[in-house]
Amino acid sequence: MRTVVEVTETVVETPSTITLRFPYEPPADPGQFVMVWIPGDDELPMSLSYTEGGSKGVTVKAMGETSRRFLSLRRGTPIGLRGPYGNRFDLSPHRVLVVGGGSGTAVLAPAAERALARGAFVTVALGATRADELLFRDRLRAAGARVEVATDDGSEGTRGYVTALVSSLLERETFDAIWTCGPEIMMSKVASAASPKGVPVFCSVERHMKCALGMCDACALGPYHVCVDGPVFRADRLTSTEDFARFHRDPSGRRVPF
Amino acid sequence: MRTVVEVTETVVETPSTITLRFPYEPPADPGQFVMVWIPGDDELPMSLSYTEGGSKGVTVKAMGETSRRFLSLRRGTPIGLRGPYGNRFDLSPHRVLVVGGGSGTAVLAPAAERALARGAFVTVALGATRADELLFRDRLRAAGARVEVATDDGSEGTRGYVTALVSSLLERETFDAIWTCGPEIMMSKVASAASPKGVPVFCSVERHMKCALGMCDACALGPYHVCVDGPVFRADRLTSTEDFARFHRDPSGRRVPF
Amino acid sequence: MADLGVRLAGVALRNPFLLASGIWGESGASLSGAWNAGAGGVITKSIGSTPRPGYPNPTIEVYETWGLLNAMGLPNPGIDEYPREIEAARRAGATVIGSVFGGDEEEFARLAHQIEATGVAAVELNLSCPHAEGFGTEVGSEPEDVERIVRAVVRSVRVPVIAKITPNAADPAGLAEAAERGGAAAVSAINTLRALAIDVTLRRPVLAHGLGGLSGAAIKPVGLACVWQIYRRVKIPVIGVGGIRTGLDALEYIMAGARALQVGTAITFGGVAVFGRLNQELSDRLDQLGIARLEDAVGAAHAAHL
Amino acid sequence: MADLGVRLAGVALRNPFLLASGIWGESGASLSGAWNAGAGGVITKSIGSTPRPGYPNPTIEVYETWGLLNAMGLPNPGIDEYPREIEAARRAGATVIGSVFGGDEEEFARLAHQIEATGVAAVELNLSCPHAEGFGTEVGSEPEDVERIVRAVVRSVRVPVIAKITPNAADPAGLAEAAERGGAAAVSAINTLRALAIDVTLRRPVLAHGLGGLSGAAIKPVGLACVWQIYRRVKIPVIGVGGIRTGLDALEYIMAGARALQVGTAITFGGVAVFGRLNQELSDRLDQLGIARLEDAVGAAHAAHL
Ligand SMILES: Cc1cc2nc3c(=O)[nH]c(=O)nc-3n(C[C@H](O)[C@H](O)[C@H](O)COP(=O)(O)OP(=O)(O)OC[C@H]3O[C@@H](n4cnc5c(N)ncnc54)[C@H](O)[C@@H]3O)c2cc1C
Ligand SMILES: Cc1cc2nc3c(=O)[nH]c(=O)nc-3n(C[C@H](O)[C@H](O)[C@H](O)COP(=O)(O)OP(=O)(O)OC[C@H]3O[C@@H](n4cnc5c(N)ncnc54)[C@H](O)[C@@H]3O)c2cc1C
Ligand SMILES: Cc1cc2nc3c(=O)[nH]c(=O)nc-3n(C[C@H](O)[C@H](O)[C@H](O)COP(=O)(O)O)c2cc1C
Ligand SMILES: Cc1cc2nc3c(=O)[nH]c(=O)nc-3n(C[C@H](O)[C@H](O)[C@H](O)COP(=O)(O)O)c2cc1C
Ligand code: FES
Ligand code: FES
Repeated sequence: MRTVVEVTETVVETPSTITLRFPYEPPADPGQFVMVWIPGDDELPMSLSYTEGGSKGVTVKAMGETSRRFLSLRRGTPIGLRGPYGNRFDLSPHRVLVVGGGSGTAVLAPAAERALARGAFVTVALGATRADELLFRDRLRAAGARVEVATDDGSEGTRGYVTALVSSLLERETFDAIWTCGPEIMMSKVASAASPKGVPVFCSVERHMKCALGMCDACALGPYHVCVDGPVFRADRLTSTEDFARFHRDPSGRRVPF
Repeated sequence: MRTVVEVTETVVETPSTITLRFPYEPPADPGQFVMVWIPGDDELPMSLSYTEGGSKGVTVKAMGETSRRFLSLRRGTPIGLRGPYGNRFDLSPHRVLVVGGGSGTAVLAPAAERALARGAFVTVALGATRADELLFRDRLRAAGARVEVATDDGSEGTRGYVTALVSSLLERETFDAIWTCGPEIMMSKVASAASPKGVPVFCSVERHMKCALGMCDACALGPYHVCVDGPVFRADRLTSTEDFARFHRDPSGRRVPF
Repeated sequence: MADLGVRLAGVALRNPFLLASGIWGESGASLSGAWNAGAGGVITKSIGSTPRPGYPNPTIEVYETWGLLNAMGLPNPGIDEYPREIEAARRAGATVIGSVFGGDEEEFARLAHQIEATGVAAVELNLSCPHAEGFGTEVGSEPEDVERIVRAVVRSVRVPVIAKITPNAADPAGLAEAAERGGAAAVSAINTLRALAIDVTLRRPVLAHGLGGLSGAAIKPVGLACVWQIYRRVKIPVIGVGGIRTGLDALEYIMAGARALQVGTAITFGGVAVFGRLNQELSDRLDQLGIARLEDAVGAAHAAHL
Repeated sequence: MADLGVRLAGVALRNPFLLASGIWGESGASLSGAWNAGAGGVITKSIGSTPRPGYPNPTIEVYETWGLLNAMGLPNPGIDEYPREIEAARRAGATVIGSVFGGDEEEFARLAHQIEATGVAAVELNLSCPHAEGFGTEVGSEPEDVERIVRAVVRSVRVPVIAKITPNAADPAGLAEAAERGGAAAVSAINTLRALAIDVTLRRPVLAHGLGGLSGAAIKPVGLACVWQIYRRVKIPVIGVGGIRTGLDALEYIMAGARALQVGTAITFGGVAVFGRLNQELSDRLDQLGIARLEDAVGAAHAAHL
């Protein structure tokens, strides 16, 4: 069930983030993820940041041990792939606000691109610690999105969190949907801001994953298994759980606070 | 892979022969056989004597222990079925001579019927020990075949073996093909008689069977496995083996003379 | 409609289909989900003394629709953390069976005692995981070990004790006999078969742990043989497990001698909705065969074959 | 094109794919047929002292395309009748390995001695049939028995002796070690898994004998695990068998540690033409991976996993 392919291209997107491109034929939609195996190391869930055609890609931010190892992968390195897994973004809304924090933009970029190609009007609120960590700003602009930026240190765009930017956008404009991916605290704030306006928010969430088949329970989030019921959820589904933005489970299944 | 069905009808064909009818949907062609399981007893290969539609049938002659048990089966008795297995008669020839000895006629009757329905001209040479053991004489006449008869005791038709009848038919008439099933000695004589005339002979042969899947080797006949390469063979394929009409194998695989 | 209720070692089950240990078993919400989907009871993930992350990924490999290989490595949050999950499942009304694993009889007895306190209906002992060093088959392959562990647990709890037997043995029925001697109220058979997958491009085993356990349809014939043999050699009830995905599979196990069943891998291929379907299919089968109560079919295939 | 030739315990094989015992093995013509279809060698049906009809039918049950259950019951014409079949195969040029089964070491030794006289390249001992009373696993489940039988046979013949190991054991690699101590030149793993099928309408086992042995794709992960474990514990070569149906399966076994392979059930689903296809597929795979000689791949998956 796994396919081993060689990395065909690596792109350093930010000092801590790399995109790997590889040939992988199974059709995929924006929102879906693959399990990426670094032989001898580990296998991690990664959203597809490139979903079209036979050359797909993932964009990885160095967090812990394994994700850091992605940064040293080179052209020609073999990796194992399975998937795509999970559900997808509903691409039908016309006016979309895309809210990306950190590597979360990886899963949003192909969704925005496909929506734009279908004629949607896409605004992107992009957040990062500082300017050089802004992911896919140029890619999104090139695709025709309006991109607004917030950095923690103010090195580009508004200073502060991207959630402030979202609030002000929601004051000024109307949207049919919000798509967001990033830290759960951020997504939860986006959901709170959008709720009074009645704009539906779709969050792509992350949990520790093992099987990706809805079986092992590693990715349990309230009554859901993120690997099959998600990773994209309407925010109201998440906010009604005790876990969203509060707890996740470590590899042992222990519930730990964020 | 087995289907358990109930016997829906039993017909006593001769003092030693019974036909069982039962519902069995898998499509079948004349020449093919099924494995019939009498629960608690044994499972035997039996040619389909009725191949059309959903109500199929086998016609069994009491020989040894198990086949004798078939005679006591009643309406409603459950039997197990798998198949149909094996190849089929080529029904395209126009003038066909059908040569049946004993229960061998079971497999020939549906072939003759289908050929007749397609407009073929079918002559049947039917042999038995005595008149009341003649199988399917009336069925074949009703289907439009010309039926000639030989009995060992002369109680009907020519006295003597059916092979004599065949020789005289071959003298008087021309045929495009001969289909035969019965004792191998008989089939071998039919083949010898037809060979100088250049009429191709197709024999349906029997060997001890276990798997019916071409795997266990129980039904080996020269280089063939009767269950998958047969049961219908062109006679010249058979006469070139050391086994035909001379040896068969017992259930242990030991080669024993007929 | 046929009556699917069974009594298993004194525990009344609304139907014979239990959630197998290790599938949907880490969180209370999932246990509740399986119960709400129609399971007759739910067995927890096997719980140990301390939190265990399990093996790194890859932990699974899938074979078309007929098999699943896993080496999760018994991940679990440990007995101190886990009671909250059981409580959540019990609040949802579920009949919960607690599964535990240990390295020796004292550890098993202590864990069983602790899990009993959460109000589980029974305790299942994992004597059969084929890929966890120091646990599972390593303590469950010899009859004397099985008997000793079961006896220690039976002494420390009041609820019925179920021994889960490995098929990776010359004589699994002998292990079941040992469990019976030790005082087990029931045995479950089977756990997964020791198995392996290789990736030829990478020239290495696929699973991080190397060896794993095979489950799913492929092992049904093996599970049936174990249940068949065990049924002939013990008096305590047998819980059939291994490759059950249809009502027909279920009835085969019942007729081979199982009084209750566990379902694991089928959930991978169809979600917990499989419980509703299994109940329906089993009930239809029984109706077709004119069997009014499931309990009447237990061991039925032995009568023809003495 | 990659070189598929292998040396196995001193016997040169043109390719690693041997016809497994019990399939196409009763008649010399069939053995020849498998050889002509491209097998690297053919193993005879397991032969005993006297003619045995085997069990009554039903003797087999098929599971879709992933499994086959059989209880043939070791039918064979007996050692006095069988040499003519071997001779026929040898006349066709086949490399023939003679398989024998017995109830004790004397019977094994005598049979091996008799079959050696037919000019076989090696003798395989069936210590592993899971459904023949008094034979197979019943004499092959304990290391001491395996060692004793192998030793007796090794003393009575000059050709290499291959011990065929059962997977129905807690520690199959321990049985392989015992065979090595007894002087075996190689071990084959695995024979079939003990298994059962039930017919619910008839409320009885499907096979006349009840228990049978499972083969085919379903057992490949189990066979791979056995070969993997055995390779790490013995020095003699291992012959991989169980569920091989593609060149990929073959290479998995090779990398797990097998030096030669056996193919049985795949013939049920595709005839002996499978040998030609397997040679082609294996050779293509090796070419793709840049492996020039099959022998270079033997055990390759162990390097990454020490
Ligand atoms: C559906 C999904 C999509 C994802 N997409 C992306 C993406 O596009 N880009 C990206 O950079 N990251 C993505 N992640 C996160 C990624 O899988 C890792 O969690 C992250 O890279 C940290 O891994 P690590 O092993 O380096 O961290 P560690 O230092 O080992 O751990 C840091 C955190 O990562 C978590 N983690 C470790 N292993 C896993 C695992 N198997 N599954 C989930 N979390 C794990 C740990 O629980 C811990 O909270 C995604 C996660 C999920 C569930
Ligand atoms: C393809 C095929 C089609 C057949 N079609 C018919 C048919 O339409 N009508 C009919 O009456 N008979 C048919 N037979 C013969 C039938 O299968 C039995 O061989 C026969 O009924 C005698 O069985 P028994 O067990 O009563 O005889 P036994 O007394 O047990 O043995 C008598 C002979 O039957 C043979 N026999 C026993 N078991 C089997 C078996 N599993 N496979 C083959 N031979 C066996 C024995 O080897 C022996 O030579 C067919 C056989 C084959 C191979
Ligand atoms: C992913 C996975 C994890 C498992 N974990 C456990 C476990 O923790 N304890 C246990 O006793 N059995 C465990 N098992 C074994 C199952 O409970 C069951 O015995 C086996 O999978 C066979 O049933 P199935 O074919 O229905 O899956 C696990 C099985 C799988 C597939
Ligand atoms: C019908 C059948 C008969 C068999 N007979 C024998 C036998 O006589 N001796 C033996 O050692 N193994 C016998 N086996 C086992 C096979 O040789 C082989 O070990 C097993 O089937 C696994 O390989 P496979 O999956 O390729 O079939 C038999 C297997 C089958 C399916
Ligand atoms: S990762 Fe196993 S259930 Fe989601
Ligand atoms: S009956 Fe088994 S090969 Fe023909």
